Amino acid sequence: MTNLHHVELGLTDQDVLKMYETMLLARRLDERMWLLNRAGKIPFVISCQGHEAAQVGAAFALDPGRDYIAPYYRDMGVVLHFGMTPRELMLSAFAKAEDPNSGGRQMPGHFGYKKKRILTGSSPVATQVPHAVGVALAGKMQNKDYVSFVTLGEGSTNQGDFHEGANFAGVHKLPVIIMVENNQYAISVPVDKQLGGRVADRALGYGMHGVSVDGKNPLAVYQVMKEAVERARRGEGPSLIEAVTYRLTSHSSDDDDKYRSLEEIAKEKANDPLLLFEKYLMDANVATKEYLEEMNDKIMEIVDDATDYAEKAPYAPPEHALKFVYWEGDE
Amino acid sequence: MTNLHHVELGLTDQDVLKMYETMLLARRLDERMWLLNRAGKIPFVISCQGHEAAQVGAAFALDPGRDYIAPYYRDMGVVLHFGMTPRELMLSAFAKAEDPNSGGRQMPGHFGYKKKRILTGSSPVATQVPHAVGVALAGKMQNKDYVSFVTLGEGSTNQGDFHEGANFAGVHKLPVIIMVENNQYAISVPVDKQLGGRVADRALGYGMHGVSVDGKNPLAVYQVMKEAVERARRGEGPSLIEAVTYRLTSHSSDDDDKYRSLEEIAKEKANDPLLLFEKYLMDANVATKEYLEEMNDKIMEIVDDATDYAEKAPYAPPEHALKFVYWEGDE
Amino acid sequence: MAVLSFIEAIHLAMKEEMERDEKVFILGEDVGKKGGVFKATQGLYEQFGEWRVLDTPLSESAIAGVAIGAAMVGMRPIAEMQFADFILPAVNQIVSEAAKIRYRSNNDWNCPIVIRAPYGGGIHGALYHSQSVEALFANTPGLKIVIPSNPYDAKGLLKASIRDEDPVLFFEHKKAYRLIKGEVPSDDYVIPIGKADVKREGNDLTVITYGLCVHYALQAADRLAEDGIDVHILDLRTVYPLDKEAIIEAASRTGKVLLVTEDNKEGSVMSEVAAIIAEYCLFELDAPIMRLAGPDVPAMPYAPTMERFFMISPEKIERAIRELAAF
Amino acid sequence: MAVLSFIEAIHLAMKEEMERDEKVFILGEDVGKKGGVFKATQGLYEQFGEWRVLDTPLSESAIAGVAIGAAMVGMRPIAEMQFADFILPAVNQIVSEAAKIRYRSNNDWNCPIVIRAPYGGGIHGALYHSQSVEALFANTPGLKIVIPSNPYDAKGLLKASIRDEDPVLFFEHKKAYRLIKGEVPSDDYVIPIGKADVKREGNDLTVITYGLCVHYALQAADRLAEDGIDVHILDLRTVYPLDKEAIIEAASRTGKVLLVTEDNKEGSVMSEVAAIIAEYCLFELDAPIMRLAGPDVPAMPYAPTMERFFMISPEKIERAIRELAAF
Ligand SMILES: Cc1ncc(C[n+]2csc(CCOP(=O)(O)OP(=O)(O)O)c2C)c(N)n1
Ligand SMILES: Cc1ncc(C[n+]2csc(CCOP(=O)(O)OP(=O)(O)O)c2C)c(N)n1
Ligand SMILES: [Mg+2]
Ligand SMILES: [Mg+2]
Repeated sequence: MTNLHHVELGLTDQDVLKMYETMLLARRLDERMWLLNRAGKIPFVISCQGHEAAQVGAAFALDPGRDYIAPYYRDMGVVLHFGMTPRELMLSAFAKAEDPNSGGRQMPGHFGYKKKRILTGSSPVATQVPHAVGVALAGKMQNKDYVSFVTLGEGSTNQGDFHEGANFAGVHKLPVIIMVENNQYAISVPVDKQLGGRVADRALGYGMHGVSVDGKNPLAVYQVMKEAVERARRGEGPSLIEAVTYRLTSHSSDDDDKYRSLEEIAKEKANDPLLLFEKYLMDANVATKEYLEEMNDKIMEIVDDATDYAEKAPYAPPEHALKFVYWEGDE
Repeated sequence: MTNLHHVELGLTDQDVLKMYETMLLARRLDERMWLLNRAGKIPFVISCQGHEAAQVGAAFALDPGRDYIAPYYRDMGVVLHFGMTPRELMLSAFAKAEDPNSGGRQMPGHFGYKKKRILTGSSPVATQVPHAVGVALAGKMQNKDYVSFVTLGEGSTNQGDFHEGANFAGVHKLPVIIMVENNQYAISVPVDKQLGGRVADRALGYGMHGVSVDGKNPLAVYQVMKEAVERARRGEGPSLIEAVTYRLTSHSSDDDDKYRSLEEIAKEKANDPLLLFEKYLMDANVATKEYLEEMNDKIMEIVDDATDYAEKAPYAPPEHALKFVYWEGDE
Repeated sequence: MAVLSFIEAIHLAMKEEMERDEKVFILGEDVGKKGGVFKATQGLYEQFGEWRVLDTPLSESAIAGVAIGAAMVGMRPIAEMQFADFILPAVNQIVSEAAKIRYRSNNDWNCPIVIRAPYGGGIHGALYHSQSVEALFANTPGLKIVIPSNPYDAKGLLKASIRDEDPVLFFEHKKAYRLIKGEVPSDDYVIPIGKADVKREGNDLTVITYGLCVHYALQAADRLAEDGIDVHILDLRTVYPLDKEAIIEAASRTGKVLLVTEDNKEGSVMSEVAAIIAEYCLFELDAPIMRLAGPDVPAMPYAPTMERFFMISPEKIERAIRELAAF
Repeated sequence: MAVLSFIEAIHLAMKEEMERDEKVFILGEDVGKKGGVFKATQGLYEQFGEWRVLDTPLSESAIAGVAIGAAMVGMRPIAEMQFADFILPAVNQIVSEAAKIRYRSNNDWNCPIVIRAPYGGGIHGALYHSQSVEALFANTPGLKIVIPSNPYDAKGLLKASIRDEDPVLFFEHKKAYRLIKGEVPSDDYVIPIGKADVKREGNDLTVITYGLCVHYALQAADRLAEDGIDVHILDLRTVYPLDKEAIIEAASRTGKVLLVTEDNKEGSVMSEVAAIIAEYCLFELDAPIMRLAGPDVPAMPYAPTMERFFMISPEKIERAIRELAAF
């Protein structure tokens, strides 16, 4: 970790404990999903592990009651901060009817929750970038002061939609923040075979602010996000943030991960953002080891409860597949 | 014009006279097409006027017997240098069967000529960028030393295909040169409403060389192109060249051009690249006014001949519309 | 009642809707200061300002995608694609996103956008300014595809599209823009999406078609009436999802059916119309289902000889009707 | 003769073609070091090196567009789209470019590319890893669309596609990859594109289908044979352009036709098949043309209840055949 201190960033001890708690909750939920997958209980997992610091650090700079988010599939940390509950996430993992994201229609990681200002997402990558820009445009047209926040992976910045959306935001100086979670791989393809240049350097061509930040440090991400949010609210236009981190699991439960060396992964595990932040909290005398262990125990209870609840919940009936193709009247 | 001198660039007097001649030929052909359009003889014109210096300066740095080009609709100067004849261009304007670009199937400006290494082009903008990259990839895979040259307008750099193609070239360090003919407008939309940033600045995000150059000066364009060609042939990868100029006509024969002020156009006409280069040639004692007038007279004869020839040539028969959907056997 | 051209009716519908609801806005290439390359939005930039008639960068996927984002948070965007041919870079946004937003979110989000685009040929537009692209989208549940045939319908259907809670593709035949004129009331009427319309009652033979071809079919029918052939004409108006009942009724009425589209024949909207008839009223038929369509070549060439060869015309329709009538 | 799985046959075809012709190369996401997310290209990176089995950036439009450029100058690219659903960002390159290159250049240029993509559902892929996208392209003259149903055909058709002088979309049902096994000769055979194939001879009723549904239809036919219902099965193999003669012959043979596709019903490839029958052999029919297809909802949901509701199965085919047989 750098020598950033949370108090200098205007964060209280409570704030950073909350950050850590959300990161840990995301991690434990994710780990549970892997267990459920390996036990044959859920068909698919796509993971946030290694991204929690970037996600929670960024989300903390936003206002969940005001701002909109267009998260991508790894963003469990972001949506938890925006109010999605562990039960809701587990309902999605089990594809149950009560899942607020899609009623069990989409794979886990395809977030969406209107009440919580989480745009609905799909699988084709980067399509959410223009959506977030459109949300920002609507805000600017109506003189609203919300910010629109969108994330994607570094490989996904090679899609046309990233370019077209970012440029649109740049031309019209819209209050959009694009955060790229650069975890060094797009499935098996390393970043040097994905991008000719560096992610943050793409900002220049769109006339927007661009910055690369240590994505393993939630405080560093929070700092640049906070500045980006302030610029956006002041009408100074969009920002591109590259949060550099590492993917600690395989790409998904379908990926054998044979394209990376075990040494590389082991080395990166030593820099697990959760461990780093835990150490920071203890070094800064914000929490003791015992306190954090207690927190973990409570979180495990929440994860157990969410798992039980979701496992027992019913699927949508077969014919529900026919519903909601078009408007069917106001509810 | 800057203080560039052609001899310092390794160009002979003959070379720059040839450059001027090609620019003038393009201009005169283009002007004739406008007359034909206004007389109701051809349905459509899209113009090179104002772009000739960029086009011919760039093409001069290439080897027509070796390199491939993927021109866009304004590139009459480029294809003339690559060997398309005035008759062939007029055949295309009149949509006659003998048109080598498309046999009268496509609008003028949709170039293509396999024998002359001119890739076939379409109307949707920027799709040619990945094609040129593919040509370069094929060259690299087969250890050929050709360069692949592709052009487009500045508005068209906002298409996803520009981004995806440029990045692909950057990742694999392919011998592609992308030249953007920035004429300040995409139909009615001025460049500051098109691009958040500057064209040349987009190069950085693709890890490629980027430069902005005076597109009204063929020597300046030749200089940066020559360097780009050398880099490409040395295996040092792609370049992005922004040639800054101005569109001297309306967008096309269908455009009323009411979105620009007459003052602005008048001011730019004083900087017509042809006039500037004419002045350069005389100042540098390469040619006298009389010599250039004679050249113009000869060109007018060529234009007349091309017009007559094309006007008299037959259309393809109606049923020819059914031919060449798929392979029909080797010829 | 004023007589308006097709494009004036389109213009009027947008103007009225923008006056009625300030959430309605237009975005696209050259729609602002220039008023659109066909002048559909002329004057609206001056009336409503640059934010409600927004000139966008040359990026169709962003035009669609930004419209989708704005629609999700309550706006009513009308996105213009300069030519239908140039909707293709936006296919992913339209098919993967707009069409699936309600369904994938289990009715939580929706996406009320209209995408307008001029389609069709016969105007020396060559391969890339002449295409009919509706079939490409006409297998996408979640989308609606509207193609009006006259100014009256154009106004009413465009208003309905703008007020629709789901994404609508709205294709306008560019040759119809100034060619077709008709009476258009100045009041605020809407025509329901999803309903076909009988444009001519007849008893001998049924023509089912849409767009500019309706106009041509009416011309052909007038000539044939002189020879005692009485043609029934159904205008689909919405080509996806199709109005099954109206198709079955129109086909059953005469037992002889000619389907007409300017699109390439194989895999066109008319294939589905034929399939519906073959599924629901096969035994009402007295003749094979005939299709008159563009040839299966990539698109309309520029040269007038080949362009005419491709295009549908009243004469071609007349000839096909005579052939079918003689069956 | 070796018994191979469907995906092994695909793999073998590519390997043999790459050995035969050094102009053949593969490009796509994760095709190199990883060997593809379904392992279709496993081992080829090691055998042929990274330039001939090229891991590309995550950009489908560039994958298609770069392949097109390389093909124009003589290479034989095989582009892999990781899932058929993700071909949509490349639609403009495929429809506006690849399909029109020969035609627009009046036969001067051509574009011999193959685009492979796994399609179809039943594997808990949810909305965006389950779609059938062939209908979207099946109105595009200049393209060919091949969908094999078994390992033998897969090898022969993929080889033919790679050698074809024009662009071919090659869709492989991802559930078939490991489910369907069959004998595959090790010699260098090709199966002609554009020809449908009778997979079972029968006299009572005709099923026309393609892809995984052929396998299901064969299973249904076996069960029905026990009850004395003798089913004729035509495998389209190429779904665009269609093999009209084979369709007419198969439909005429029994007079009762069931068309089966996993795609949404309205506007599917089966609509065109129905239209062909209704146009060319209407009076040979003894029953309406029946279509069994996915429901007209955006795509297959993830939850097993709703996924099963959407998917075609041998049971559903059996039920439909019984119903039609009883007509
Ligand atoms: C348009 C599209 N193409 C391909 C895929 C398949 N796919 C899913 S995730 C992924 C890699 C994404 O990499 P990156 O953007 O770096 O994000 P990460 O998963 O590393 O967080 C791919 C290729 C997809 N979802 N969408
Ligand atoms: C994908 C696509 N969208 C729209 C158009 C219509 N169109 C033709 S040229 C043009 C403007 C191009 O501007 P620019 O790229 O700056 O090139 P210029 O014409 O100024 O040289 C537009 C919008 C098109 N040809 N292709
Ligand atoms: Mg990544
Ligand atoms: Mg321009």
